[in-house]
Amino acid sequence: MTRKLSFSQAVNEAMKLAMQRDENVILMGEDVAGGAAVDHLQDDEAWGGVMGVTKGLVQQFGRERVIDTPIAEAGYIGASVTAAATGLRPIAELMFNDFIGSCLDEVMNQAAKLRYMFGGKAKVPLTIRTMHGAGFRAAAQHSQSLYALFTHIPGLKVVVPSTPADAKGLLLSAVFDDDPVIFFEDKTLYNVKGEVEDGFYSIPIGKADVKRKGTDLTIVAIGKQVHTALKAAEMLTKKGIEAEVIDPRSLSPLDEETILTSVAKTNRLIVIDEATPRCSAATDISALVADKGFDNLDAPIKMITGPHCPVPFSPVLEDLYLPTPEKVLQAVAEIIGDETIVAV
Amino acid sequence: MTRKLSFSQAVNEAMKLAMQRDENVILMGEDVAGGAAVDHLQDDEAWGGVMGVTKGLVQQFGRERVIDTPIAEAGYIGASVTAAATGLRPIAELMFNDFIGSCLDEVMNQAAKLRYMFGGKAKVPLTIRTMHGAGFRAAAQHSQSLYALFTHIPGLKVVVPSTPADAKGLLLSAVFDDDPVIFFEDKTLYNVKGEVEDGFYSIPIGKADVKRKGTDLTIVAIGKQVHTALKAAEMLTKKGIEAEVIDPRSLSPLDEETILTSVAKTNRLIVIDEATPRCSAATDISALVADKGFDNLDAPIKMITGPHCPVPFSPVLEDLYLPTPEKVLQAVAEIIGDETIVAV
Amino acid sequence: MTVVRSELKSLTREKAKWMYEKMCEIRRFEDKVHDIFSKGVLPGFVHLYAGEEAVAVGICAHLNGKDYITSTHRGHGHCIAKGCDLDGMMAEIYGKATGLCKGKGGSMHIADVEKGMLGANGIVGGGFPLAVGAALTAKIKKSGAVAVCFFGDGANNHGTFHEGINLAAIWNLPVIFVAENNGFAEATPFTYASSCTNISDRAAAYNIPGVAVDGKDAIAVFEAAEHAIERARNGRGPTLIECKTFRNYGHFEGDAQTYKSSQEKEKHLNDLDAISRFKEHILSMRLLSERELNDIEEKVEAAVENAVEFAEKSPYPDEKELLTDVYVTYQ
Amino acid sequence: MTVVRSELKSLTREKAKWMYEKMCEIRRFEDKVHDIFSKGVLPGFVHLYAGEEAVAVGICAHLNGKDYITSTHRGHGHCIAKGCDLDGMMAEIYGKATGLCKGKGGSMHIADVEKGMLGANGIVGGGFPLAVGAALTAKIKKSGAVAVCFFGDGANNHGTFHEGINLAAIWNLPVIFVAENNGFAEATPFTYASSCTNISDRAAAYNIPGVAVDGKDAIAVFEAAEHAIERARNGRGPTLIECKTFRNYGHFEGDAQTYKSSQEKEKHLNDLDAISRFKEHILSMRLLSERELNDIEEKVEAAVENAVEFAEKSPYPDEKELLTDVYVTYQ
Ligand SMILES: Cc1ncc(C[n+]2csc(CCOP(=O)(O)OP(=O)(O)O)c2C)c(N)n1
Ligand SMILES: Cc1ncc(C[n+]2csc(CCOP(=O)(O)OP(=O)(O)O)c2C)c(N)n1
Ligand SMILES: [Mg+2]
Ligand SMILES: [Mg+2]
Repeated sequence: MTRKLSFSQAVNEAMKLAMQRDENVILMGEDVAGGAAVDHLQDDEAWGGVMGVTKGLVQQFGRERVIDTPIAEAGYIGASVTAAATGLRPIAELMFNDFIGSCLDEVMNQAAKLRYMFGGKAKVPLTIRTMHGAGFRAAAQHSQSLYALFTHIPGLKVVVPSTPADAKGLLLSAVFDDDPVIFFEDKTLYNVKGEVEDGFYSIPIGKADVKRKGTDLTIVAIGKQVHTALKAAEMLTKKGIEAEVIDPRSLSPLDEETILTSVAKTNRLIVIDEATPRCSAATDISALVADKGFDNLDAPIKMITGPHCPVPFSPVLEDLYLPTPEKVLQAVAEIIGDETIVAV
Repeated sequence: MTRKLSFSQAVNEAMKLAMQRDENVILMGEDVAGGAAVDHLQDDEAWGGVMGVTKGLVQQFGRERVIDTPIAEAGYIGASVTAAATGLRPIAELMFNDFIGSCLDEVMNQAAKLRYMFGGKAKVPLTIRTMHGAGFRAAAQHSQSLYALFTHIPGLKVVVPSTPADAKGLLLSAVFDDDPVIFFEDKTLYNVKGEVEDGFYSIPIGKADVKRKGTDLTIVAIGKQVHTALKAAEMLTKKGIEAEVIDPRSLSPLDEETILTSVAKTNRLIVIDEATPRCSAATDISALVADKGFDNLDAPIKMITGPHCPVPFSPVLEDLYLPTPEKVLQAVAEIIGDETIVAV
Repeated sequence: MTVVRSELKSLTREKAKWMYEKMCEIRRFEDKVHDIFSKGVLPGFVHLYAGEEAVAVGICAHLNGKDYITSTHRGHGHCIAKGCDLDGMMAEIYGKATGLCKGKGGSMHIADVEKGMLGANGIVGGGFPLAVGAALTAKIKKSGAVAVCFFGDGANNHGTFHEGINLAAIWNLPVIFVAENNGFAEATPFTYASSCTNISDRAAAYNIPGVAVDGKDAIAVFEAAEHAIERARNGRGPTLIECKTFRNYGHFEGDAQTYKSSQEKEKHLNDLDAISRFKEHILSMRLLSERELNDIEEKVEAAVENAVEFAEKSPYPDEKELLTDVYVTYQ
Repeated sequence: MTVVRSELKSLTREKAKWMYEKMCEIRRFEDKVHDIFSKGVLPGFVHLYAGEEAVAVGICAHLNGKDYITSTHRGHGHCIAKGCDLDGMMAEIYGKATGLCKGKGGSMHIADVEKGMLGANGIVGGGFPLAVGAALTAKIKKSGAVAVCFFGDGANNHGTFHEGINLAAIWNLPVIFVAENNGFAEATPFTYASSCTNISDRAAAYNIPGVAVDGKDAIAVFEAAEHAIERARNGRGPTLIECKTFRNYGHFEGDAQTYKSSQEKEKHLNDLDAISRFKEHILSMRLLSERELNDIEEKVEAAVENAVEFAEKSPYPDEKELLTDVYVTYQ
């Protein structure tokens, strides 16, 4: 049975189910419960995360398993690495992905590499949930989309869901995956609703989803930008252009096959990625196709990304920062060679 | 006049010249002098860096300007950011680029973004010198080439020189640049010698160098891999194939024009980058050409990179990890469609 | 009530006036931002400093234009105490082109480097190394300046606290580390997250002086700062001052503050209020008259109204601003 | 010479034997690696533990197979004391397929998770959070295990020291933080880089016990560890033990050690040598006989020779190993 849930509720439900299923699953992070050791506070009044995403979990699982941490990302993210390697299955929340600056070592040099450096004699079943994305007027240090950094690092898996249903199924996969997974949640998607199956289900990490079928053009879009792609696709239909929209859902591993198969059919590729453009997921997908899909390409590969600048605070500037359906149409016009598309 | 200098001597000379020219230039890092506050130690016996690259500088400029730091990368790299913003022109050494895990915040969220967040009212004339590269048997946490991470971050400039002469000229540009520059030094290049002009000269950041002219194929190679490219090019000559070898020298900004002009002539591109393959400088350059150079391309763009795994310790495995001229020839064979090339 | 410290010669009439004015400016400014925010006009996250005025003001009363401060996500109070322009601040919070950062930084990144205000900071603990760097410049250039690092009780558990203070200590730098211990980091109590009893106790780990003061008593802060800053200026190195304080509003706007008890809130908003206490104090010391204080209040009221008007009337940044200021020369 | 502590009941004959054997193994192993390295046979960086044996052995004497340790770049001694196989260790240092990590980790990453040895670590300060994580598992699973975090004087200024110890303290975790203060981080003296007088003084910042002991006196370390580990096992939280020690070799192989005075080196290699002192001690306590100790020495000598032979004869890893072990299932 499905119900309409917000992205945030879907993520919450996944954590609840994971914690019910396996007592080794614990949750830790800043204010994931909230109000630790405050006598008068009832658990149902506790924050449950800065955005309320973990609300209710402390009530159900107690403070032994839903653990508030000090503002010490290197400390608790690092601790979650060995907690995982010694028998727990932690979900560690890094409130904003921008805070990776305080704990990159623990993620890049410890979590990602332990297994390899130890010759396969360790596993790190750790999930790091983290918020990303622009559009929240949260300025340069709270608006980045840093999944490219993590995708660059072997040993990590990187998941960027775009819908509540995907978020739930992918998070359940992540938690029960035996490798470290970085799970990205776009803060501007939290209130977006969608149909979500109840009960426990999982969506394999590494499997893209074709969010819309089409024949004339492939659009690969990441996270929230899947919705930009779908809007652009709707607009293009009016011009008789059918775009296929692919949501890779995970960047590492990347479902190369689904992308290459689509481009083999459509012969055109646009990638939408709101992150900054250099050494990005956009260039990664583009380069994949420029190599393995080259013979099927009829046009330059266009990337619609954020610009090479920090995310500005001012709403007027931030709105310019993000990809839009109009920018997609502009790119389509260029590769189809039909300027009238822009006016759709 | 030119003399033969090692890469390490060239870097040392650049620092010396910079410090002579401007008293605001200071150098800080772990053991950059060595033996701080050890009474019996003569300055000429001091380490001068873990690889001896900063040797002699403390003798000449004193411990007020050549400052040993504790093992506190966030602390001293962070301090170098505001030291720069308040009137000095620091060169901060991050011993191995792998240690960025301990100070990414200071680089990504502070150094790179101050100017933008402050509406242009700050400048950060900071140079961070750091060692990178595999082949030293230094294993997973001391062998990475992480320039892609920095290139992804707007506000930073990223320089990766391949020869002593370039290293000197680019480092002098970096130090006198008013933006934060991350300057990469491949530890396996330190003893490699080349002709270096004496005296003060600078090479502009953002200008690629065509290290070899050719007509049949463009190879863009990064850092030490320029030498792999040149070796491959020599081997290809015997087969009548003339490769053009481009050394971008800086990844941010990237000299797009030189690359695109070359591909317009050769119609084929190979990128060599020893870093891991995903969201890398290799994909970045590839994606650039798959967009803006697409119409000139006659073949898939091939990337020769390290594999998607940490750098292994064992010499036999590490040798397999790195790009080689043979791997380049294999790629050329594929895009030229002539298998005999591999046997060159 | 605070005991009158008659020996406090440095608290001159002018100083007292300045302090009262700045405290009122902060309070009025923050109350105003709170109101406007609740109307849904302001974008983004806003963390208000109201309640903690005595800290920023008691410290900055000893600073001059060449001195530096580093701030936090809760930075408006530090900005005002360091002399930032109210109009430019308010415009910044609105995201307007006339903002101190042209609207690009917002509440969490207000800065005025010219005035030695090295920026609010969205990264908890971000300020420690930055204060050290500014002090390093001061030392190397022998400018006589000091650097003040304001930080929260939450930041005191971040690694940069340790690295920054240790650096300042071994290099004997003119830094004053000012803990604003308001008891909570978001919804997490200091007593849960910190293994120390007082933040100032941690100073011993670096062989530097550590003092704890009532951070809602502007005069106590002023006095502690005087010693510490003098010490730093005389080349005797860093000090850690812990100011026990309380924020009047939630962590950010929209926080229901269920983690605070109502008695606690009550007490701090009334009896312990920093501004009333300072006022009583200077009246009882006969430093300023009731009349003078009223004048200040009115002036401040007008200045804040003005700032709002200025901000509201200001234009948004031009589109091209998206791509400027990334580099000194944008490439 | 060390005073005989007759009350030390836990130092049984078996324990003393084990300790002497492990100390000799470490010394012999490291001296051997030094020799081989100087012939240019070994790849990479090697940081030798010789001289510091009393620390690893004095601490690990109280650990069992379920307990955890985290180590450093100078990790051979910790590995041996935690029961890692000499053959597998030596093969690892050679980069051979039979190494504890199949040759993929090397000297800086030797690990044996099964034995609770969570890895040497190329990142200074990397171990603090890792020890906390293992202790968290122990606490949540109520396994009764403790975690020991070995770290150097250099690491004590890294931010992870602060974050890790604070976490262990507030969560009351069974972690023993063991500082190996050998006076230098590479070529930088402890006294320059650290603002504290003793690393153990920093324990007060976390409201945990801190003790400093002569780290070249195995019995002193043994005793301090006994209290701390018992405390941790009984749910009474972390302790910081500082062991003042000295490394016999340079920071890494090839270091001329100009920063050390010759008297200092002399003294440590002779009078203060940890193994001779321990030997004298147990002889004077009549715990073991000269004969028994000789037997141990011979056994150790043979075991190390054997390890070298094993390593040299072992094959290098297969090419396909480059791409295995990246993920549980490689994609
Ligand atoms: C590195 C980092 N971690 C987490 C956060 C999220 N965050 C913002 S403010 C805050 C609480 C800060 O508490 P404190 O230092 O006591 O300052 P206060 O808000 O009480 O003034 C947290 C956790 C952040 N901005 N940066
Ligand atoms: C984060 C980090 N910074 C710097 C280094 C380089 N480095 C390796 S060992 C070392 C000195 C460590 O000193 P200490 O902690 O005292 O340990 P010791 O070598 O004396 O055993 C340094 C600076 C590193 N490996 N990791
Ligand atoms: Mg607080
Ligand atoms: Mg040491």
